[in-house]
Amino acid sequence: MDLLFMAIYAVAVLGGLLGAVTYAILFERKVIGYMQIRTGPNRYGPWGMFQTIADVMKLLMKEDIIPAQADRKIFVLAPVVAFAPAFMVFAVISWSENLYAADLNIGVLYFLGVSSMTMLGVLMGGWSSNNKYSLLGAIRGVSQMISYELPLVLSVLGIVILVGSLNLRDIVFFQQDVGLWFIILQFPAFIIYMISAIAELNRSPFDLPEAESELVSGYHTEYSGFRYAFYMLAEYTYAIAIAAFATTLFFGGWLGPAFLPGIVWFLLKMCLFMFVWFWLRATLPRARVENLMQFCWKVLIPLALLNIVVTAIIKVWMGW
Amino acid sequence: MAIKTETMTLNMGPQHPSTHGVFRLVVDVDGETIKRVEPVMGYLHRGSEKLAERFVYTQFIPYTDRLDYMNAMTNNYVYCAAVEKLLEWEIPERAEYLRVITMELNRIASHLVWWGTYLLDIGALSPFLYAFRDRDHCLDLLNEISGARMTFNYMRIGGVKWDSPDGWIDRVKEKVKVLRENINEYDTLVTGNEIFQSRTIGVGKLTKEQILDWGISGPLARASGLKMDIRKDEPYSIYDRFDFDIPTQEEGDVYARYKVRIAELYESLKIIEQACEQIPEGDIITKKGKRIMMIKPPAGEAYTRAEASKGEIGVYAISNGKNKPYRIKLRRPSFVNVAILQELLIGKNIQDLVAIFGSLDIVLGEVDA
Amino acid sequence: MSQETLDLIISKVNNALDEEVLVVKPPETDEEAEGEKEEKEEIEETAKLNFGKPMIILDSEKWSMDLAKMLRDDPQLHFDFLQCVTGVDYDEHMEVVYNLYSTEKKHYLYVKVKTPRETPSVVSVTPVWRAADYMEREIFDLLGIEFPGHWNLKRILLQDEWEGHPLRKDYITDKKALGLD
Amino acid sequence: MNPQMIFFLVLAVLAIACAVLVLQLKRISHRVVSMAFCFFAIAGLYFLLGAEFIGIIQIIVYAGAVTILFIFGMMMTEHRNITFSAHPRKLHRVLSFVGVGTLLGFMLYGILNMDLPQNGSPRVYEEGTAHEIGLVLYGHYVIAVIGMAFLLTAALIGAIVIARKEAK
Repeated sequence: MDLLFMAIYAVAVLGGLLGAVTYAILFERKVIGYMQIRTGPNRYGPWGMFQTIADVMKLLMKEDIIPAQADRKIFVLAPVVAFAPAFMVFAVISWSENLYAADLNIGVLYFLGVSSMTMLGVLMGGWSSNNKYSLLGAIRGVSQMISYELPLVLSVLGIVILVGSLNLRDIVFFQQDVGLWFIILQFPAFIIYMISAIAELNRSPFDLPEAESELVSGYHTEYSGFRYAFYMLAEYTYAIAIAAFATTLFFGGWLGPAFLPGIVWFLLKMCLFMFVWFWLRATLPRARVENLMQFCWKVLIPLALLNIVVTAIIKVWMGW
Repeated sequence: MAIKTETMTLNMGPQHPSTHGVFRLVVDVDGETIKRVEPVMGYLHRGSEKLAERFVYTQFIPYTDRLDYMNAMTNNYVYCAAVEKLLEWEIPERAEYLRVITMELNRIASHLVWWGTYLLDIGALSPFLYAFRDRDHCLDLLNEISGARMTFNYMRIGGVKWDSPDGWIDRVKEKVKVLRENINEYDTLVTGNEIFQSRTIGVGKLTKEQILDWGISGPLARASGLKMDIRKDEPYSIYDRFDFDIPTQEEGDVYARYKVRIAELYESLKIIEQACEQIPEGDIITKKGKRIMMIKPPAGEAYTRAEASKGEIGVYAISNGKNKPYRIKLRRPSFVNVAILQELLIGKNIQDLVAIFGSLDIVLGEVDA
Repeated sequence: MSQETLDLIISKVNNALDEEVLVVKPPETDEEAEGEKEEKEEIEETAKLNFGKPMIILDSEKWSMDLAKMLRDDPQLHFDFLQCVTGVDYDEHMEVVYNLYSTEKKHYLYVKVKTPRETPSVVSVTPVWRAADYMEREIFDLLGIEFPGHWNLKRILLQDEWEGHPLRKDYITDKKALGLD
Repeated sequence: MNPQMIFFLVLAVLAIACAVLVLQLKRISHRVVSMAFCFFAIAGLYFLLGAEFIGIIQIIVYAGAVTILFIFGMMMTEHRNITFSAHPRKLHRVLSFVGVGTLLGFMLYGILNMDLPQNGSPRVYEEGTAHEIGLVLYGHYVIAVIGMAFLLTAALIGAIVIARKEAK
């Protein structure tokens, strides 16, 4: 019975995600469009509502091209490997007080561990394409993701110390009990998290792995059709996952005034995160590679460590 | 023990988003560090100089438009000026003013395109659209007076083709105000941006010696502290009547080039404003200039140059007394400026390659002629 | 002022070459104008003012890297900026024209180097002015003038397999090959 | 056959198959990928056993770090010229067999001597959860942990120093 329920839940989440990704892309295009004194897509459906659906249809119907010199097996496998972990992490996300899949005791660790696997997909895709731009994009992508994994994890540790649990639901309940969201209690951690999340997602201004002006399209240069769609799907799914994770950790998850159900609050907060990313993309130029790494190792990690130390001291001192 | 690493050869272009046209850079990279660069060009070669020898003098004017299509007015001008020099003609006052106004408007359009595409190159998406909005202000004005938005074919030997339409000068004045406001806004938004500065400051430095050695001109030279501007050094047309500065920077890096170009936008606006105030009534073309087939410069040769948005554009015109030029040599600034790439890029990384390449502001129509 | 520069250049160049290579044409008399061709060539003007700017005409044997270096390094001349290199095909000979400019002294110079049409060859000035790099390659490409001393003399605008040099006056455009016919 | 059994079989077969493929595949890149899958399968087995923490660590450290490290090494260096000779020398072969045999023997001995839970009476294992491991590491083994930390820091600094020298 459990298994059946899990299967149904997984399918439901997958369906929801597909829709969410479709509209996240539309949302992004609209947001950036208005920020760039243009209207964005407006042809298919009212307010361009069906634009991304049409785009996805187009991608699915395109010819499936595998470069002759590519490493076929890995080339085919890579988008799936990129997508799977991005989807797997949703197992521990708790959409509302009652709606969740797994009440995992080590939810935080699970999320961070599994999500770090997306880079395997990136690397496989970039390497198997047998294209130099893809390879450079993959190398950049992975070195960036590995580096920013650290501040991402370290920034979360402060919360873990305060809550004393790795369970994502416990973290929300803690925020409910205290009456304060962690964005206030752990503001430095929040900033570090936001920055490293952007880098993890390869979004602007840290979108070096897919910097179109130098690497054409980075690791998925050679991909087209539904494989490309898969990569896009993975990218946006991961973005949604990171937003959901951030909502849980820093914005009190489903908490909010009672006039809206918890899940609506949760989704609204996620949208806010997504909006911030799109906003940054429309605003900032791309950072330098060296600066990116230096910023990570010389600024973010020490700051995150400092945050952990201070939090630990406060925890012991205040006797929470 | 050194680990044996592979260098790989990267063919950037001829279809690559940031080569701004059909240009190819064969780059040997070790990791991301560039070891060797070889620019490959000619994909857009039309044989302009050969074509020039087949046409009557006036017929070649539209071909100059296609050189640097971002800044076609100056190309028009310099070719006409070269022939006028051989002919030793006097140009009517009003025509000179119209030439200056259109050239400067075109310079603004060209610099704005550079501004937008350059920021696009280094990853900022939005400035591109804003730059094109303002470029359109300029192009609309030029369209009104010349009938074309990019390849104007506006200048004639001995003057200009059309007089300004009614109220055009006033509209120019209005737009100058709008442009100044907008450019100011962009300046404050982008110039101080920390990421932008980290991408540009100290990147792609050119020393004065390198500039002179490689014959580089225009904003690139001025960004390296050389106060070189043909409008001041050897005032052509009526540039000696206007009060404007030559912005220079000492650093010679990409950021300095950026600042020089932004400052030049303001100076161009200043020139346009003054020209609009001073413009007299009168003829727009000399009487002789209207008889197109009869233009027969006496045998002789002359090098004429002008300050295009990319640098020194020159025409070496040789006449043998017939109604077709014997030889037209086009000194295209992009073609000369791009040569520095093979020296400048060594030891930089791919990301800097884009930043430096973009900062040279080359147009492939001009490189390949 | 230009006349002074011209005189200066003439004396400097003649000094450097140790012979009277550059001569200003004496005021023309009717006799000379009607004189025979050979005579005329002897006193052919090799230094003049062209639209107010000094112009010197040299043979390719006389034109050398040392001379170019002298033009650049001499404190009084100081031609540090090579504006333009032009190749011209006159039917009887070929010419390479160097337009020089001094950013400091603000004066100009045309250097015309004549070279025979059968074996056109002019010493490369790339070691003196790197600016000549691409421009000489272009001339090599379009006119077929050799530049001994150039580090990378190969076709630049046309593809490597191209036959002939389009800017030569006797070049026949193969319309069929170009798809124009 | 309860679901757990099915999962176990699937994961076990996957793990073994991938391990064999690591040795059998021709291309080094394929080997690395199948190695990653092997690690995944093993992590899945940990999950199945209720040792979630260890499972996650398996993913982070092995599937994440180690595999990526392998791929990086492979990408950065000239790997195309390296070939595995098809016919290893005889001594080589014998020695390998002896080595593997010994290892297998030890493992079998250990497994047979382990105090395994009896069928039908599932014992809840407290070992392997984050809490337990934390207590053990920072209680009983704290000196060893600190020692390791120092060692790793020294190694990290050493690596940076060496890398810097080479860059020069």
